[in-house]
Parts: sequence; structure tokens; C-alpha cells
Amino acid sequence: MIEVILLISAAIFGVGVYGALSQQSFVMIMMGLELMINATVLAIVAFWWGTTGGDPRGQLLVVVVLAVMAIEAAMGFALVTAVYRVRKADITEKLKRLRN
Amino acid sequence: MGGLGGALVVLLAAAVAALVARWLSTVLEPTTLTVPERVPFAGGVPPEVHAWNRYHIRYYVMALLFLAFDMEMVFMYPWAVVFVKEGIVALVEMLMFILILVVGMVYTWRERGFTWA
Amino acid sequence: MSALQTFGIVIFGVGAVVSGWLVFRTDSMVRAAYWLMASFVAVGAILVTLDSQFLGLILILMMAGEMTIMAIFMVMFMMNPAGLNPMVMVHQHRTAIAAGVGSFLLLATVALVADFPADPVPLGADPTAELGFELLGRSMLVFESAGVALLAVMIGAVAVAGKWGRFGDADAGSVEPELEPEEGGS
Amino acid sequence: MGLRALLGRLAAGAEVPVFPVVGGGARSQIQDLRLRSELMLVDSPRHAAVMIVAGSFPPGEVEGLLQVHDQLARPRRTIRWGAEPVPGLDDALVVSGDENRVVAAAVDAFVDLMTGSGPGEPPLLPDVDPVEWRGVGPYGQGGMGMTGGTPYGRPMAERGPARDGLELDQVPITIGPWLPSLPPGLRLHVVLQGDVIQALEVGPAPLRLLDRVDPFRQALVEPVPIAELELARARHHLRWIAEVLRIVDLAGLSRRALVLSHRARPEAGAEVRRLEAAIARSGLFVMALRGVGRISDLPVGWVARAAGSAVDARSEDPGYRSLGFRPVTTEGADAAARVRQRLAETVQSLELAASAGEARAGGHGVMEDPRGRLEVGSPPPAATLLEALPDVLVGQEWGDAVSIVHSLDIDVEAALREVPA
Amino acid sequence: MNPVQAVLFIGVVLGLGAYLVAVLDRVFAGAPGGLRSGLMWPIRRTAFLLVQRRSETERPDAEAWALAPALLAALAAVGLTAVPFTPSLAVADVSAGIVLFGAAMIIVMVAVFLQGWSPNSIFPLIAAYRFAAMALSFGIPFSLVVLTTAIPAESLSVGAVVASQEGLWNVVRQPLGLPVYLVTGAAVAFWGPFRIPEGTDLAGGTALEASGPTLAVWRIARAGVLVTLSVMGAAIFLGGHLGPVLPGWAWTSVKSVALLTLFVWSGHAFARMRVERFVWFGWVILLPIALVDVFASGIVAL
Repeated sequence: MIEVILLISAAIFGVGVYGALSQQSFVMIMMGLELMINATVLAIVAFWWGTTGGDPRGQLLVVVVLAVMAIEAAMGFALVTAVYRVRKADITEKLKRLRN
Repeated sequence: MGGLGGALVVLLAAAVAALVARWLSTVLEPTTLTVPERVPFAGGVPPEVHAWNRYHIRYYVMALLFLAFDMEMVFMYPWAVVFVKEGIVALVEMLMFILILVVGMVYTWRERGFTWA
Repeated sequence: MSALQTFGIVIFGVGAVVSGWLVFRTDSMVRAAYWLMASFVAVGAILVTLDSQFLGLILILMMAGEMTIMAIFMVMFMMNPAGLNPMVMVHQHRTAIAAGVGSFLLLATVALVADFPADPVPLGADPTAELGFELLGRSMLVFESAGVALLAVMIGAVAVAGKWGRFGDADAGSVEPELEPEEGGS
Repeated sequence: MGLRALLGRLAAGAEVPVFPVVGGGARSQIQDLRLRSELMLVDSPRHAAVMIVAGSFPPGEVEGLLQVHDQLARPRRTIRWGAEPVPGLDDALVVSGDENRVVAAAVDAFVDLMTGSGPGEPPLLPDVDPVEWRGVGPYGQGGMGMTGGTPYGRPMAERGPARDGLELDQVPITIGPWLPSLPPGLRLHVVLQGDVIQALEVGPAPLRLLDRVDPFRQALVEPVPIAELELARARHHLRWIAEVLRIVDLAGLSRRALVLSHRARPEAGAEVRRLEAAIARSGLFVMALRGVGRISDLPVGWVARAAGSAVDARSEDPGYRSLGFRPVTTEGADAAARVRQRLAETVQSLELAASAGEARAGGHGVMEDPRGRLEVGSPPPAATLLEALPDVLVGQEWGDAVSIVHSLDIDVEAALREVPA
Repeated sequence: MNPVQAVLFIGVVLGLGAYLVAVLDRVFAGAPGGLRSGLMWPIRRTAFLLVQRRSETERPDAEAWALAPALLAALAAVGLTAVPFTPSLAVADVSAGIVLFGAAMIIVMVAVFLQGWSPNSIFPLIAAYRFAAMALSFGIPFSLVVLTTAIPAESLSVGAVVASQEGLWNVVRQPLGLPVYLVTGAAVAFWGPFRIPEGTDLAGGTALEASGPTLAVWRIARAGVLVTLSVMGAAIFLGGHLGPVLPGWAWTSVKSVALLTLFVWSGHAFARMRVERFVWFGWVILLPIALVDVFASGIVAL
């Protein structure tokens, strides 16, 4: 069973990698990252459930990963806002080009 | 698992019932609306542009604060469950949390994060 | 593990992958954000079937707020946020697909080849309480540092995103960009 | 269709959902319909089955009326309240006469619609796209590139500067003239960024003026009994308070104020005080109006008095002076202060009416009408208020803007009515 | 309880509750007419909305528009499953029942946002963003006061929370909890003074472009959310099915109806709040009260 869940997790992770690499917009890149975190959460819980005999540190890891995601999201949005205020663009390539 | 299967069934049943009510009415008496009938209402004059736009929310600072607060909440659920058993340790922990939350709230308030930018 | 649970896991798993994929296939930013939420909800449902009811539900609870904020910010900053003019806003498309498929294959191989010890969660355990004891016992430091880190994020995000700060307006002295973002994307 | 017939029979007994369109001279008539239990006046044409078109309109405004008609959900029926026909609304049921007749007509029309024996009205405007868009663009959606073209018949909004430095989209839109959230006939050309008004212009009024006598204008030329003037003032204030209460979703109190305006007699002061207490208990001042629309430099009647300055044309009048009249004032200058001020003035007016006896006032070319100083040769106070509107509303959130509009007692029709020289 | 029974049970409770909301709403509105017309009113009104045709806008997000009312109804239903009506009568009195309920009530934000966003019309759009502002402001205090009831119970199961009130109800033990719960609860259902996304200034807001069956489902679902909030409030603050003499289900009903009446009454007693003021109110007033509630309840529980 754990193999099936890990396969699902791998597939979500692959989609996340694709999104994070292919998207031009900051926020869309963040969505790719969040999908990868989603896959990570699933994998951790699968290991916790199947192989650790219910060690609570597995759950703790999930909570920490979620906290990391919240931090990433909050700082990401704050930066997007600050950058947009100055540059009026939210696309990575536009920014590269705008750099003097 | 257990009871949550029942919850899932109830969830789906309610959604399906609502969708069926909507779908039935179109099946019983199909109507095609004309262009003027589909114009969004804003008092009688058709809009010049689409309403969908890069909508400027005025509370984005507060939205960011919510993200962090939401995460703090996640820690509080397991904490509440073991509170009575852990006793004074948990109480001290909670004080720290409340302090963090209050500091974040007061800072944002001071930075005018709860008003329309 | 009953057949019904296996069935549920597979259904939700497929749902999580498909809705994750749709995030990058839709033109509307609101739909993209809520497809991502659907992916998280599906994963949350899988977690529930894996004896971690609390984690699954809390994931769903968190994501509702976070994805609405995501939608709000995406609509705010993306051109054509509702996808009224369909668009393709990608770069290095082929590399990205290759990387995505590659990472899937790698992880899938690991998942299938590696031999995991079978040591399931004991019956009758209360994972939420265990997590609570863990947080207030052995791993108190993690708990504390997460709390403090979140406070730092609160203050940092507010300071970075806000219009007003103790050093004056956020956009004071900023230069106009030399190029306007072009119409039509690339 | 058995189910349809059953539902129709049940539905026929429901309150008639009415969307009101208010033309010149019909504002208080339509307001009074809110007291009728047979009708339910709704804010959106999508919720209505019957549209009541009351008052008079200049010929050029018919298109907007037809647009609202088509926005009514099917099945629908139109009632023209008033003898003079509106071109384009030829199928409308014409009712002239008093309120009872129009309510009866609305109920009959609704029963007909529900039981299926009466025909619902077809759309009145032609079924054509405002802009040709079909077939253009890669998906035939009418657009090109990222934000170009007219996807699905309309262009997209474009960016503009904002006070917080985020240059995001601005939506130019005309709000009104038939939006029930605004005073009838008020047409606002607004630029919205998010829910904040970036720019605003007041459009031409789609109302035709009707000649009407009101005691305040009469008092410009000849002395009028003070009791009559003050009762009219109290009635006006109570109607206005009813409207403000309706906008903040206090329907019950709004009806109470409206009923009170019909029963405004000199001895009704205690009832007004009770109304004021109920309003204060509802949190109107604290939750909805405090700090909204601070205006301290507009020298118009009660707006100035709500900012603490005791200007009142009545204090110049010998008739009023003989009664010992002194203007009441309130501090605060915000919308809450304006409501409190008018409540206090209502009580004061009722007291004046009670003590006036046969005393008369006026005849000197100056009189304080319910809004402010009405003087021969200068624009009416309603026009001054309407003119001040753009300055006051720019930068306000939409909900606050609506509150401010109502707190200023904007009346497009009264603003048009010039003061004869 | 098997799935069919569960669906029927929740359906009947929500249906009766929504009907009661409509009747009470009319009573508090001071509508004329006798008892008969009051009792018939919800039925007649629903019949009208079913006869009325659904309206559409120019270029809506049609799928999301169809989904939004259904989602709201589903959330009301699923939130109700976590509550035990008697010690044995519950669909999903699961170990994380409070989280289940909390998640359902927070996702209401998604349903309302979609309902406002989908028609591509300016006032519903503004309404959608208003509700997002509201939800982000009441979300934390709402979750906090619900969570606090788990402290004495040492469990996140609603059944355990009810059982923990055997000696003393939470409304006494956590006196700040119920008031904050009622205020934020009314905001969850955008009811009463918090009818901010459906206010008259927006000509109906999220419901502006909805007519006929869409509007009917939307209104019924919103009433359903109120019912769910009342039943849950009765369970976690008023001791749910605990009480002398009467059977458990009767106590649950009596307490729920009391809270429901309070909710509906607030719809006619208070002016609609400004949205900016609500944001301030949620963060600067409700949140500290909720935090004090957590702390005080912690001390009491020790």
C-alpha cells in the first residue's frame, strides 16, 4: 500500500516541479512549490503510517513542513507586492530585463 | 476513518441535491437569454469593461498576517488536547503563543494594516 | 486496510494529481488557486484514511484560507486574471516537462525498489494527543522556534508589503521601470 | 405540467417581488410602497417579477429603462404607474391613481404570471452584441494577445495609479440611475480600483421635473404658517431617516420612521425620541456611520450644523425669532453626526410646530428648507450638495460612499429645481 | 448509522432548520398576517423561486457559479455531521470533529468568494472581496473559541466536549466563548450586522445576479449554515444533549433553537457594519477577547 501512496506523491511532486520550472509568474511558481510541499506532506505521512510504528515525530515533521509552507507563502506574497509596487510587473523575465 | 466516510457521503449528497435543483429547472423549462438580458446589473447602464480585473484589495497586509496566524492555530489544536495533562508547562507555552500573536497583531495595527490601504 | 480504504486512496490520489495538473492548465487565476486547493483537499482525505485524521483535516482547514489568499494575490498581480484571453505563460517548457517527468520517475523508482520496513501505526493510538505531548515534551524547541519564526514572518511580511513604514512610504524614491510589461506575453 | 402548476399556485400567494424605477416626482410614492405587506421591494432586477415604473422621464432616457426591464428574471411584467406613456414600454400595464390601485395591479399581474394564464413579457431590446466580437482571436473569444481586443464583447480594464503605489486595474463604470442603493436618478460615472472610488462624475439626471408646490418655496414670497413649515420639515427628515436606515439593512426601523413621517404631528416628539433611542441601540452610529464622510467646510444647513456651526436662515426670520428659535448643533461632522443632527432637528421642528400657533414666517426671499438656505437668485441647497459630491466621494470605499450619499440627502430632482428670481 | 440514514437525517434537520429560520425571520421583521401566512411564507417564497427562471450574465465562470451554492449547502451539511444529537445519534462524531467543523466553516469563505466572483459583475465582485476580508478577520477568533472548548474535554471530538460539560456547561466555564462564537458565527453566515457581502449598498452583493433556483439554493444553504452553527454552539457551549427529564435529542433541539432564534433576531436588531470597521473589530477586539478566553479557560481547567 505504501508504494501506491508514494507513487501518488511522486506524481504530485513531478507536476509541482514542472509548474515551478515552467511558469513565468511569481505567484504561479509559488503554486508549483506548494504542490511539491503537498507531495512531501503525503510522503511523510505515508512513512509515518507504514514504517515508524506511529512515532509522533513523523507528525511533527508534517506540521513543520506546513509551517515552512506558510512562511514561504507569506514572505512570497509580501515580496511580490513590494516588487510590484516598484517595478509594476510580476513576471520573472521582465524583472531580469529591467535590472540596470 | 470511520465516521468520516459518512460525512463524505453527506457532503456529496447535499452538493448533488443542490445541483439537481438547479439542473431540473433548466430541463423543465429551457430558456435562452438574449444579449441584453445577460448584461450585468449596475443600475441600468451596461458596463464598459469586464468586471473581472486586477482587483486591488486594500487589506493585503492583513491577509499576510492571517497566513502566519493560521499556522499558529495549527499548533494550538494538539496543544489543547494535552493541556490538562501537561499542566503548567502547557500554560507557559500558551502564554508565549498569546504573546507572539498579540505582538504580531499590535505591530500590524500600528502599521495601519487593518485599514484600507 | 479495507478494500474501501484502498479504493478511496486511489480515487483521492488520482484526484490530487489531476487537480494539481489542472492548476497549470487553466487560464483563470481563481480556478488555478482553487484547483490547488482541491489537490490539497484530496491529499488531506488520503491522510484521513491513513489514521491521521487531525493532520488531514487541519491541512484542509489551513488550505481554505491560504488558497483564497493565493487567489486574491494572483488576481491582483496577473494580467488578464480571469483568463478572458487564453494565454500560455510558460518558459523553458520542454526542460520543465523533462524535469517533471524525470523527478517523477526517480521518486517512483525509489518508491518501488526500496524495501520499507513494515511497522504500522498501532491500533487504538491517539495521534493528536501524541503530537501534543511531543510538541510540549521532547520537541519543545521545534515548537518554540516555529512560533518565533512565524512572528518574524508576521513582522517581516507586514513591513515589506505595507505602504507605510517607519522610513516613509514604501514606494518613495522608487524609479519608474524603463520598459512597460509588453502586451501579449512571450 | 403538474409540478409547474402546483408551484405556481403556491407561489401566487407570495409577496410580489417588485423592482421600482423612480422617475421625476415619484420618490415618496415609491417609498411608501415599502409599507405595503403585499409587495416586497427588491434591490436587484434579477430578484423581481414585477417592475413598477413611476414618475416622468425625459424622452432620451428610455433605453436605460428597457435595459433594466430585460434584466428582470423571467417571467416578468411591467406596470406603468402614471398616465403619461413611456415610449418602448408599450406592453406595460398602465395604472393611474393611488397606491392601492397599483398594489392591486401588481398582485394581479403576479398571480397571472405564476399561475401561467398571463404572458410573461419578452425582451424589449434587440438581441445583438454591442460590439462585434465573435470569431476574432484564437478561440473566437474576441480578444487578441494578453489583454487586447474585446473578449466576449467588452474590453478589459486597464491600470491606473493608486494612493498606495500599486498600479492596478481601474474599472470605469456607470452606476445608476436606477440602482435602488442610490437616490433615484443619481447617475455616477465612477472609476473603481478595487472597492475604492478613484474618480467620480455626476451624470445628467434622467428625470423630468414636475411642478410642485412646497411650503418652503412658497415662504420665499409670502408668509406661511410656521406650523406648516415645521411639520413639512419633520416629515422630510423622517422620510430621509427611513432611507438611511434602509441602506444599512435596518428594514424594520426604516418602516417605523416612514410610518412616523406620515403621522408627524406636533405632539409626536416623544415618538421621535424613542425612534432615536432605538436607532442608537441598533449600533447605526458606532458600527456604520462613525468617522464616515467628515465634512466640515460645506456651508449647507444641517451639514454645517452637524459640524458645530450654527448657521440657519431661520434665525434671521422675525417670525421664528419671536418664537425664541435657536439652531441646534452637533459636533463630529461625520455621517453619524448628520443623522443625530437631523433627529434633533426633527424634535425641534415638532416643538416649534406645537408652540407656533398661528405665527407665520417668510416673505423675505430667504427660507431654510430641509436641506439648507433657500434664497432667491442662488442655487437651491440640494444643488450645492450634489456639486460637492465628487470631492467628498473620491477615495472612499464603495459602501462608505453610499452611506455618505445618503447622509447628504442627495436628491437629483430637488437639485434641478431652480429658485425663481 | 448507515449512509442512507445519515443523508436523510442531516437533510431533515437542515430542512426543518432552514424553514424555522425563514419563519423566525418573518416574525422578527414584524410582518403582518396571521400564523398561517407566516408558516406558509417560506413555502410560497421557495415555490416562487422555483418558478422563476435562472438568469445568467454575459461571460460568467459558469461551472464555479453552479458549484458555489452547492458547496455552501454541502458545507452546512458536513459541519452538522460532527455533532452528536444524543450520545449515540451522530453521523461522524470523529476524534477530530472540531477540526472537521472548523474546516467546513472556513471553507464557507471559498463558496462565497466563488459566488461573487463567478458572474463577472461589479457588485458581486466587490462583495466577494468583502467577504474574503471578513473571513480573514473572523477566522482566527472563531477557530480559537471553538478550540478552547476542547481544553477541558482533552479531546477534539465533539462528543467528548459535550460529555465534559456534565457538571458545568462551557458557557459558564468559558464565559467569553459563547459571545465571541455568536458574533463570529453570524459573520460566518454573513447574517445580521455582518450582512456585509449582501448589503443593500451592493444591491444584493453576492446574490445580485442570482435568481430563481440558484437564489433559492443560496438562501437555503445560508440558513443551513446558521442551523449548523446553532447546533454546534448548543453542543460545545450549552451542554448539547445533557439535561434533566427530557430525552437528549429534545435538549439538543431546544438549545439549538434558542441559539438560532438569537441569530435570526440579530438580523433585525443591528445596523450593517462597515467592512473596514469589521476588519478592525475582528483583529483588535474579537481576537484579544478570544485569546483571553483561551488563557482564562486554561487556568480554570488546571
